[in-house]
Amino acid sequence: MRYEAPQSVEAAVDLLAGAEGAFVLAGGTDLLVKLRSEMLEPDLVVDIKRIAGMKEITPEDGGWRIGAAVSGAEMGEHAGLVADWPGVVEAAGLIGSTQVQGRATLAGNLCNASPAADSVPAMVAANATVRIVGPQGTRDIAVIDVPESPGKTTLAPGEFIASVFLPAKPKQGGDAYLRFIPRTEMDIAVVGCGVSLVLDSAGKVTSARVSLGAVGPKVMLVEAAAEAILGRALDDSALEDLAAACSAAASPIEDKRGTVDFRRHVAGVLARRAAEIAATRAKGETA
Amino acid sequence: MVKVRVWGSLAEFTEGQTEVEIKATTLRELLDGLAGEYPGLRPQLERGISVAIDGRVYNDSWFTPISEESEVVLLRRLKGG
Amino acid sequence: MALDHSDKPRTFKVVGTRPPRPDGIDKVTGRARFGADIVAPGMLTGRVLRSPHAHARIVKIDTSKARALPGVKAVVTRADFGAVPEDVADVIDNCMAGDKALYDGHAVAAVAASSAAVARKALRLIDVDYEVLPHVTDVDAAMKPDAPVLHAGRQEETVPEGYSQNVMSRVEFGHGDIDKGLAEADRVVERTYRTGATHQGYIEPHACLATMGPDGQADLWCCTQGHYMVRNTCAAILGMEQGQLRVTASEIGGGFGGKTVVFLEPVALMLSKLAGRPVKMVMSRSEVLRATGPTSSTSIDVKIGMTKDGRITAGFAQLRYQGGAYPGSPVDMGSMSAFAPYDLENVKTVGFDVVTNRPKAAAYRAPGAPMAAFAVESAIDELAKGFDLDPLEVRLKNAAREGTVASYGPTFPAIGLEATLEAAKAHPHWTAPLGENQGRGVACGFWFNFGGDTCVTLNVTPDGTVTVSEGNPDIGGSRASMTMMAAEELGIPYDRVRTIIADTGALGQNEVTDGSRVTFAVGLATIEAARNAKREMCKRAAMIWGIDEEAVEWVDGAARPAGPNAGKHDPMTLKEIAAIASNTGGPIAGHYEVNAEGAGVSFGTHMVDVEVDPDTGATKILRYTVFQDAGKAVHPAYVEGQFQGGAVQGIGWALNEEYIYGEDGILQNAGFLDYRIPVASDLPMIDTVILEIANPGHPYGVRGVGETPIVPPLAAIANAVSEAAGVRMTDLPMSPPRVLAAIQGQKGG
Amino acid sequence: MSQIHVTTSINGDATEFLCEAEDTLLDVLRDRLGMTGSKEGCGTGDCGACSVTVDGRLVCSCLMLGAEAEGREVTTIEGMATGDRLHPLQEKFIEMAALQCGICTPGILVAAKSLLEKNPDPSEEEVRYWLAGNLCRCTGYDKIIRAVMDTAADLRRAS
Repeated sequence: MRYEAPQSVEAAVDLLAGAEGAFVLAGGTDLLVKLRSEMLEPDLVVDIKRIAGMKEITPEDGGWRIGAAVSGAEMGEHAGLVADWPGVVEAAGLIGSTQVQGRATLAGNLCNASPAADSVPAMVAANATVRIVGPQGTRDIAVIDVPESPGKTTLAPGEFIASVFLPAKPKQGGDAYLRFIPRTEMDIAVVGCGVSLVLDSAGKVTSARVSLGAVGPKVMLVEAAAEAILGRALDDSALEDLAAACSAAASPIEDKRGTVDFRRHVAGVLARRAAEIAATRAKGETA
Repeated sequence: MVKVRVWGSLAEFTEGQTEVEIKATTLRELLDGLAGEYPGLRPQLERGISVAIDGRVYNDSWFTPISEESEVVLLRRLKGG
Repeated sequence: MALDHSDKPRTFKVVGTRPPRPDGIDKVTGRARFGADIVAPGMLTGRVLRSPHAHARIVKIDTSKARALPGVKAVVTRADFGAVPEDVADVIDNCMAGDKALYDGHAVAAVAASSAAVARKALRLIDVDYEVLPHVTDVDAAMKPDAPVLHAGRQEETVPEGYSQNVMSRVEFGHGDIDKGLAEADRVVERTYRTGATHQGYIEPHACLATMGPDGQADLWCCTQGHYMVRNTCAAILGMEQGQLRVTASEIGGGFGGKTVVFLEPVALMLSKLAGRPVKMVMSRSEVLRATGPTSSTSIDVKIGMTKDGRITAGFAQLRYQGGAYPGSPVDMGSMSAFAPYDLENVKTVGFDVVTNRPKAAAYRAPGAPMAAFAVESAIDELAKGFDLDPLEVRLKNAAREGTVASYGPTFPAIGLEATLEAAKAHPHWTAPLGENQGRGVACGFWFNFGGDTCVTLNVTPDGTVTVSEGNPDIGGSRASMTMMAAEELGIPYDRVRTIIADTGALGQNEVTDGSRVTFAVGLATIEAARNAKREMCKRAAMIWGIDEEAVEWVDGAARPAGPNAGKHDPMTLKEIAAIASNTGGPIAGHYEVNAEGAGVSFGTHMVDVEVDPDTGATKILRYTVFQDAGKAVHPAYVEGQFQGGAVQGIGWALNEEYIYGEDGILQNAGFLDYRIPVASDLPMIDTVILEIANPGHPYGVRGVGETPIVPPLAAIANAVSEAAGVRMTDLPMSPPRVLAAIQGQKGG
Repeated sequence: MSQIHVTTSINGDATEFLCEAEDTLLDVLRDRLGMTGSKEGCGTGDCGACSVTVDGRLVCSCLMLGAEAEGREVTTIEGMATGDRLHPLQEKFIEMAALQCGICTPGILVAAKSLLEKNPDPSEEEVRYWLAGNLCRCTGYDKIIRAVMDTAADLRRAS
């Protein structure tokens, strides 16, 4: 294995495009586990942390551009980001331990392409995009379009994610992410749910995005769930419908982390709880 | 004679008795006596047993004295963690 | 044997205080050397190739390509060990598979190479021709007559007809007449309980460094609970004399029973022998989980009868424990301990030891007892609640006490169960209010505690300090306890004594650090060694004073004339006597070697509050209190630590920990990510109440305390969760999917 | 395969080492630099026994390549005491018996020190969540949490 730490995007693209079995190293919290378990044996690892901008959070069009090597801990310390997208920041903050937070990144969590990745449903609910650089230049795509199947992304050889973009926070909007794990920390999500919504002055939902993780081969945007609450105040009946839509949309497998029935049911429970938090935030209250 | 209580599944090898009498003044004599009187017990004795004498557990100390009044109970060999 | 020297109630000066442990600074600065922390010149790296199949015949192993790889210095398979004595045959087969690989992760070959990278590559070059066989991992399935058989023809004579050959033995304990007792009951609970297999979960993976020379002498450094056991076992396997193998115990990063057997050590020695160089082997976490000792998973039928005023009229349990790939599950311990806390007229337990295609179970803290207690204490709780009786009162009503004929046979001497129950009843925890979806559970637990072969040597240095050498690895502060007992006995300050763990060349045989034996047995030997040294020092003082040694006594760290007839002499301190040791006959030491039999049994009662989320089935532990008899707490902080650690291991077992096997017999969760031991944020503080009912078999009244604390938690938590969830939980772990399904099943039904 | 030359600072000392590209920082510390205070309990970032700080940030040294340490400032358990003076956390852990076997202790101390530098007055819940990635199998965490809270209180009083 070779290790390179290029100083520019171009140099990184050249390295990645020029080698079979090349992998990007940002936080490394997934990559190193795979190296260790001999799941991966790369010829080349390209550390992108020394490229300018990769460790920066910058305001853009009212939203935030987050460099691909920004860690969860750094996001949690950024007051502006926390104020606008608390759900995304919390989701990133749920990945692993404090130690993992010191390294793990949004881009890495996304490119690992696990259906259970915590930050991905939150980013999908927030309608985040990523900027991909590669031999063919630069392109922006929606976060939801990055994962293809468990462990696989739609990125072409030589491409990597340079940054994640969180759009301007809608006025009277709020987001939240909740996951279910058996312990209080250190587990992979058995179910994850991201909700981002906007309320009108009467407290009715004017727009919503609801996403689920760990209940299908990739993170899903549940449009039926958003429709279930659109135009409604988040009363018990609206929340019941939201939960039912999420449970119906879930198509989980049974594995060591949970059963099919459990995941379906809990998808609804989390959606309901996350929507209530998002609504509280949309009203400008803290939750 | 010392009265010795054996655990349930050993009674099969002591003609159905859960209490047998053995002439013994020490643990060693007791074990030898048991093996002599009840050859069916030998496999278990060879695998190792513990013996409770007046409520205290002994594994190997042959010359632990046993009196006729002693309460003697055979136990499966104890193991710990 | 001088066991009956229990002193009258006495006041202690050092024992019962909380001094800093002697190895404290090493452990907080990173200087302490654990199993993997040592190197040797010219050292090679050893690695193990493991079976990817749950059950397979090993048709052929071709190691030629691996041997040809540059940097590979030795390759070992089972064939290199040849025939071994019968009593270690299963041991070596577990370390290196023979004809068959019996579980996922079973070692089949090992290499020693110049680097880890070369060793890794070499493993891939070993061709193993497997004939895959049908497998069985579930205990009940393995007992069926048509189950795939692991070992043919090894069944004990105790097993009746009609069972698979996987049932290796059957035991039965008890007295009275179960049917008669059940007939007297106002209600009978009959249920089946199941527990998952858990791992000891020590944070330090197994590691060792072996050096063997062409002269047949060998040195081994390893993390183990018993380096004398390692020596004896490895010597037997390798056909060596025990005296030729010197084993040094490293600091040990947790064991809990899992380091009472060998895994890497004989392999490392064989690799070193063949390579002619030191070989270091360190397991990965996944190797630890796949191939070292977990516990049994169990299936237990219980039938208990109770009168409406809370008297237990009969208790029956049939216990089925799978012990992995080789015989020896702790089902006998479970069967003996199941009803031990109770004074029962009619009691019977039947146990079956079953083999399955899983790693061989090793001891885990009170091996066999927690599962049995889970079943019995759950059923008692259900009966008590059914009659609307206070579960503590019911336990008090039936509690074993001095004079009770234990369910496993003997009559109890003074024991502390009632004291723990009374303490629990009086504790504010018992009457604290509970909220919605919350429940409180209690349960009792019992453990035997052991003694065993023990040696201690105590040396007095010329400047009057004292060194104690003991042969049991210090797994949780025992050096501090030994130092305290030596200081107490000698009447000198704690900081004038230093205790070390000696290697196998320095002392005689020592039993493994297990069975909660160390503070009891090594403590006893330390006290007796100190007494021997005192006797010698009194003799030296007598020489100086020109009086009979019988006329000298030892008080407060000094020799004094024993009475007015001995004459008037100023006391001679230990320091003064040590200074003239060369002039009075030579160096002063005391040593003591004993098979310390007669350990005192121990009881505990646990109380726990939980909250269950009815929408997700998740359980949160809100409050936890441990009540246990310690005999005499030598260093109370470490006694509390044992109580707390045992309780939390029990919490893990009750809620989340389990070995998960796929249909293919492959372990699904061989890592700390999905083998979920409790983390700090899962828990509240664990409160402790230490009771002290002196053990008459120890000079200071000490009882072992390490194992009992893991016995009650499974049932205590199950009783609390059942109350909070409104449905009786009978299967462990009570993972959220299982609890949610039970809640929903209850609603549906 | 040629080795990578890395220049870094470890516990304030300028340090150079050669490593393989696949060597983790933990491999380098333990096997190349002889600093065995950081422990490997899992190799997958699940146990925290290998905790160190890199440029002041708490990380698992098993989840970082040695090569990534180029130009960084690494601190390990070996750098926690100052000369013959233990760090207050180290003293407190001994005093309050916050360790049994001691294998997790270095990682927990490094993590706790990092917490107290960031938050001198943590609640019990904050300490528990901060240390959730440091597994301890012996103590049930009780005495560890108390020792960290107590040290924080001592340090606040002293400042």
